[in-house]
Amino acid sequence: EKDASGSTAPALPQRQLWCYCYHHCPEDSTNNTCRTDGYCFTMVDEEEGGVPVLTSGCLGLVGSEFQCRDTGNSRLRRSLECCTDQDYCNKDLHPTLPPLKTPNYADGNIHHM
Amino acid sequence: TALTRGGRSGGGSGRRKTRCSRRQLHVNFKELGWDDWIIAPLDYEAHHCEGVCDFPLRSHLEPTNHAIIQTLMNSMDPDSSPPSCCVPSKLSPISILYIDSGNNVVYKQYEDMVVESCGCR
Amino acid sequence: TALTRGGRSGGGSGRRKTRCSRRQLHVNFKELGWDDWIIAPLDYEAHHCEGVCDFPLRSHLEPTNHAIIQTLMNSMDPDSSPPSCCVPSKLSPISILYIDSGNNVVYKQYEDMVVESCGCR
Repeated sequence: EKDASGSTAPALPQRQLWCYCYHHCPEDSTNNTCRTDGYCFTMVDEEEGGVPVLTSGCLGLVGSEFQCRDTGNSRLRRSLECCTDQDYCNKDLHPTLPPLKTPNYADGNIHHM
Repeated sequence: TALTRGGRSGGGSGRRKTRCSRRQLHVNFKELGWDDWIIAPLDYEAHHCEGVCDFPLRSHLEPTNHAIIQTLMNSMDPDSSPPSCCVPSKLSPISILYIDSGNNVVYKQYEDMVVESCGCR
Repeated sequence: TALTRGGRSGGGSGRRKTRCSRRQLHVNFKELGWDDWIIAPLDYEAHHCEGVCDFPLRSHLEPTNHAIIQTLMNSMDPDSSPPSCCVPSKLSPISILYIDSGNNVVYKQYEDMVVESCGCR
């Protein structure tokens, strides 16, 4: 079942799952696919220059509770979604970048000229 | 800005990050000055691991839970810790024919001499 | 110039290189935003490994043959390969009490969460 940034702990899949992978596929990968005992993912993240980049691939079962949840506090904006319900399920994942964090000014410190 | 697929950055001149992978490293025992005790082979391909380990750590890099958490912490605050490091995750031996200190010719298997795969640790 | 003991370089202003060793890394699950599923602990000391792996690689860093050869090659020609990397050589687990996707409270041991020792690989 799809797991966004969300609060649900991913179920434990047993079989090997095929996923689409774009950018940094395993060396022995063919046709942009990879295989894992864990999850497929798709992620959109913001490069230093602010350009959003889409990547996808395979995450292992070890540490999937951590990686699939990600952290909402990374320095650069990103959004990652995991899935495990069927082969190539990450083809149907379309994460979107979280809104920009507005810097919080200390109250009363802003002097309107 | 339009989403770009795959490339670290779209059409721009963005620097492309090379991720953790196995690279070449040709070892020449003669250049190391070891041809006075090593008979054969006098060189071999050892490979080495190089590249960034950034979030998320893919399954083929076989990250430990610690490497995943360290990578997450680094992405939150780069000063808290370095990212995890790209190192050999699987190595294989080679056999070497050499002359030992007693002037005997010996044929011995040396473990962990060739990188078979790389991972983030 | 006179030989000196211990210091990276003699009396000069030479920068002292910090060698591969275990450092602190305090992980706060709340700061990571995981206090919505992790009940306890909400933080723990994970440590991390950092520092240079230079020649000769000391025994406590448990270098592989490949790490030794890579370090030698790097000292001969830094462009041929990076030095070996300071990474965890021994890790230990911690247990975490959390709420799973079925809303059950679960107590599970997570392997490889705490660095016990570092090595050059």
